[in-house]
Amino acid sequence: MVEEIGTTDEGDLIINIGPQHPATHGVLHLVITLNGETVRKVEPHLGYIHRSIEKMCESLSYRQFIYSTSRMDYLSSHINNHCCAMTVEKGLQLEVPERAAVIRILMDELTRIASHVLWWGAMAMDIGAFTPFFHAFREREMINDIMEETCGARLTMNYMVPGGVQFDLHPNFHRRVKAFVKQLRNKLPEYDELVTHNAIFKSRTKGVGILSKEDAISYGCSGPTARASGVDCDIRKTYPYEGYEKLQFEQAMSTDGDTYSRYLVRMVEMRQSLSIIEQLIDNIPEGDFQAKTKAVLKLPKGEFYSRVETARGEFGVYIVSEGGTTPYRIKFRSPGFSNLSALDHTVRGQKIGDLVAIMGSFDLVIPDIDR
Amino acid sequence: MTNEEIIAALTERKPELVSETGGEWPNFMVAAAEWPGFAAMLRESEDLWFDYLFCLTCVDWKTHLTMVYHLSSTRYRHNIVVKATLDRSAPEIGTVCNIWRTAEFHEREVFEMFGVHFSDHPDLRNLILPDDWVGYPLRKDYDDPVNMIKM
Amino acid sequence: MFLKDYFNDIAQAVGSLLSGMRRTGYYFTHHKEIITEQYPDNRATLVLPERFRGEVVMPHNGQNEHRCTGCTACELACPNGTIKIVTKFELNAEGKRKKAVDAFVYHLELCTMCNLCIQACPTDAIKMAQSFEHSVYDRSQLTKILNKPESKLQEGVE
Amino acid sequence: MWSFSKLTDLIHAWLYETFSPAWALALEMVMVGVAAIGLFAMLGLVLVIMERKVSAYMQIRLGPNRVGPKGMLQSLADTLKLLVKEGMTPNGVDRVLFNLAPLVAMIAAMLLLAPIAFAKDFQIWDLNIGVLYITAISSLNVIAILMAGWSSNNKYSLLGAMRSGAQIVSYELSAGLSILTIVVLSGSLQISDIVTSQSNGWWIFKGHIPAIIAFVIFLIAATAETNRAPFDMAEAESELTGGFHTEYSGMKFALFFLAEYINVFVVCAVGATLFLGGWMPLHIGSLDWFNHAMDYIPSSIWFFGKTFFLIFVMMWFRWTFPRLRIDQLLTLEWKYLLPIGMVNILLVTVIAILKWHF
Repeated sequence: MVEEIGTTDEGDLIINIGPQHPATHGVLHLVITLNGETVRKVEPHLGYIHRSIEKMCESLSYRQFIYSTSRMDYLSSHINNHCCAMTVEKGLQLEVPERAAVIRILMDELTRIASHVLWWGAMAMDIGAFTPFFHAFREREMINDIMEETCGARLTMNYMVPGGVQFDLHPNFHRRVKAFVKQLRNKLPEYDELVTHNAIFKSRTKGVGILSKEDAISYGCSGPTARASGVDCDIRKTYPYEGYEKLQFEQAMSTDGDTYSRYLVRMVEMRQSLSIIEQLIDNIPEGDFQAKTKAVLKLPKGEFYSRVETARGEFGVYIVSEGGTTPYRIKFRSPGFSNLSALDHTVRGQKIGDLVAIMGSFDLVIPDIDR
Repeated sequence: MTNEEIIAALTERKPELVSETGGEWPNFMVAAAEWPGFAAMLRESEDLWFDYLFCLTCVDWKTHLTMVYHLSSTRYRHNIVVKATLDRSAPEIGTVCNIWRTAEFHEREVFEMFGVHFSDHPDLRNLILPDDWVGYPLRKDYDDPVNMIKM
Repeated sequence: MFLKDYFNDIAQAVGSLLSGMRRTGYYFTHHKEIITEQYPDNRATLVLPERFRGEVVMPHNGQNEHRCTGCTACELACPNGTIKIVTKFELNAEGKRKKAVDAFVYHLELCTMCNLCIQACPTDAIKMAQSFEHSVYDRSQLTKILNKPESKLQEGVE
Repeated sequence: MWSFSKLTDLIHAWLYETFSPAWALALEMVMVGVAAIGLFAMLGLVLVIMERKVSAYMQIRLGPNRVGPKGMLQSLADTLKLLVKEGMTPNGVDRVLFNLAPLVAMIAAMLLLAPIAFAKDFQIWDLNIGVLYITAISSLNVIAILMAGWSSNNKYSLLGAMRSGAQIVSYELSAGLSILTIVVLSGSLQISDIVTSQSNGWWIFKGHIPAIIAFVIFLIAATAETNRAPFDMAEAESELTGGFHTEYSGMKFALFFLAEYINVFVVCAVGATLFLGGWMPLHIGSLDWFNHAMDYIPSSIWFFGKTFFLIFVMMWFRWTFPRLRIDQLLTLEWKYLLPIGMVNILLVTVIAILKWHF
């Protein structure tokens, strides 16, 4: 039940933040209990954008269901698609050509940067600075253009298919990615000037919304949210997939667990992703971009699970197959859902302005939570 | 620990445990009544230390429901899958949200989508669906009255 | 000591704020950096990449012929039921009854541009167009019939 | 040198010749009122388009560019839109207070114009306690905000209004203290006296470092008093959606909006008058040829130039900085600005007594 709008017995104010609210970046509905400016309790009400993709996928074939996962975490749609394709390949015991694997990693990392860049702008906007948002879109636009050229769409690409990728890279891809890497490397210090080193931003985020390591694990947090608390949970490192084990990169970590360290972890991650791209862009192996597959895919009876690291954390696909052409049951383990469950614990006792900052630092994408 | 070692360590503690292999990770079937105690053991044992519940879901097999718990250890990096079979007409299992707090939300989701009742859950009500929703959408016999594609 | 920290704090804070202001001041004075695309005005010069997926179209050649045999592979491949193919039977040159496409119904309002139909098509009869301005006042206008009236199957396409 | 005083004297003399003194005074008041409202409307339009353009260029975009040449008529179009919108009063609000609040905000902003010297000898009312009058009237603004927040019967509005109350009341101290430094230096509360005291150099140059510190504090406090980012606690749209004006729409919202910009103009005008010499051209000591050259620029241009420079700086703040949290806002005031301001005024007093200033 949504509480009667009013006050609690102790005289605390109950406020509905959302489903339409500038701070929620979507249709998240939070019922918060306020004592003055201090937040006593946060209770999320979900489902405003629930489409039951899991049920839909039960009637879609193994080729068809991948596109729908782009609509979950729309900011890391490539990575979601990647995970689905990987699960199907695991079931089919299909070997992905080397070229396809490299293309996949390149696309994943570009998506991760696009997502983090957008998050950076949105986080600054949550805290009240508008200008970074537009600066962030400048760089994100370059990635979108690259995606548009190679994949044919800007946001929901559906580029990954079981066995590889849909098309080969566009001839311009190499040049454009190089230009983008150069541009972002130049602009990252500007980002720092505008936001990271800003005294107001620091005072708003340092020591705010501390999530301890134990709590982060217990709440099932993943991705930068958990890594800021000192949990080494980068799936790319801990359970490497698709050749990430061959690459040189660091797991962005921090131990403070506050909003500022969650911010810093993502900033470091952008630089790490850039270095991954730089390692791969000149070494894309020649060969097929797609393995030969049958027209109709049938997974053997059994259960298949694969996990990837999206921009928000650990994304998992759990397929239960009965041997048919469609999955019997499919479950998407979305990072946002678990991260959101830690929100209440993190926010209690903080100010209402901190709630917005903490939500921003969790980087919640609502369709990812609702599915 | 490798999969075999996990199976050995667990069957040593609970000889009646049914294990399945063949998948990527070891699978164990537990009785629904034993699950909270078993879960606490998995979480607390120093050599197992399954502190990370990364996936909690349910599968409707038309004759029965199966709860599926994917567990992982952030210390040892090993994973297991634990399953519990539930009666379809009155599914009930103990909650594990006092062991892994992420289970609170996941169990609420399973509650509304499959109708599984989690005893001792602190706040078992609809999370995603509206409060007055009738039916359990992810069960196989649920028919959506408004189906865009069929229309 | 306390006073020194106090003033150090202030100096550092002011310094960081000033560097931020220098950055915005730079962009304020450098109008070359502006990235606004004046969309409806630049329509004529707007070039979309050839792979961009805007809608499904069926190319016809000069003799009003298309390549669609009505095999329904695309209909089966579509995850959303976007495509409905209505077939009819035609007599071909040898007088045999042959299946042919009567209406290729395409529901743009249901389409997610996933490209699966294009990949499924064995005769390359359909492709993705780069048009993206699809807004109309009535939803029914989004349901399109892709084969032109009186169009025929191109010779030699099986 | 030509000045507005000739024009005003002419009108004044003509009125008193033609009408009886009572009628002449009444007519003068009407003229002043019309002029003030006209100035208001103009300022609103100019400042809104200025803000939008400044923010656009800082955010690497073009800003409004469709209505009129380079989009300069955009704010006129917006005003027209707001005028024809329905003046909605939601159910459940306190109707009287709800409708009164925008008017109070507007009137408080209007009253502030009285003692400001727009050009040489061009002032509505040169009262002898001009500075005190401005500090007193500018606190009225908070009443309008509290009224709006309370009467809206909306929790966001209430929170915004309460924040604004705490904020304006505390920042008035700092603003007052920094204004006081100039009063101490010039020895007068009258605006015209303060301006003429800067005929050999502006106070920001003559008053050594304490005057500069006072100026910076004044700028911060003024930004806070007008509820502008980074101190826009009362609105804080990412937290409180719209703050105290969440429930307002149409012309009532426009009045709040306009009052905010007029307040910005007034505090910047006060800052320009006190620290940057008001309409007084840039004079350097007894460097006569330079001073004469400067005198050729009309005094009204000097005044508006300085004021708009300060407004630009405030916009620069707004589009660069994140927002402070409410407790940090108060910390900044009580732990930093107020102690510094108090020490500063002590220094200024010493300087003034020992005549160390130029």
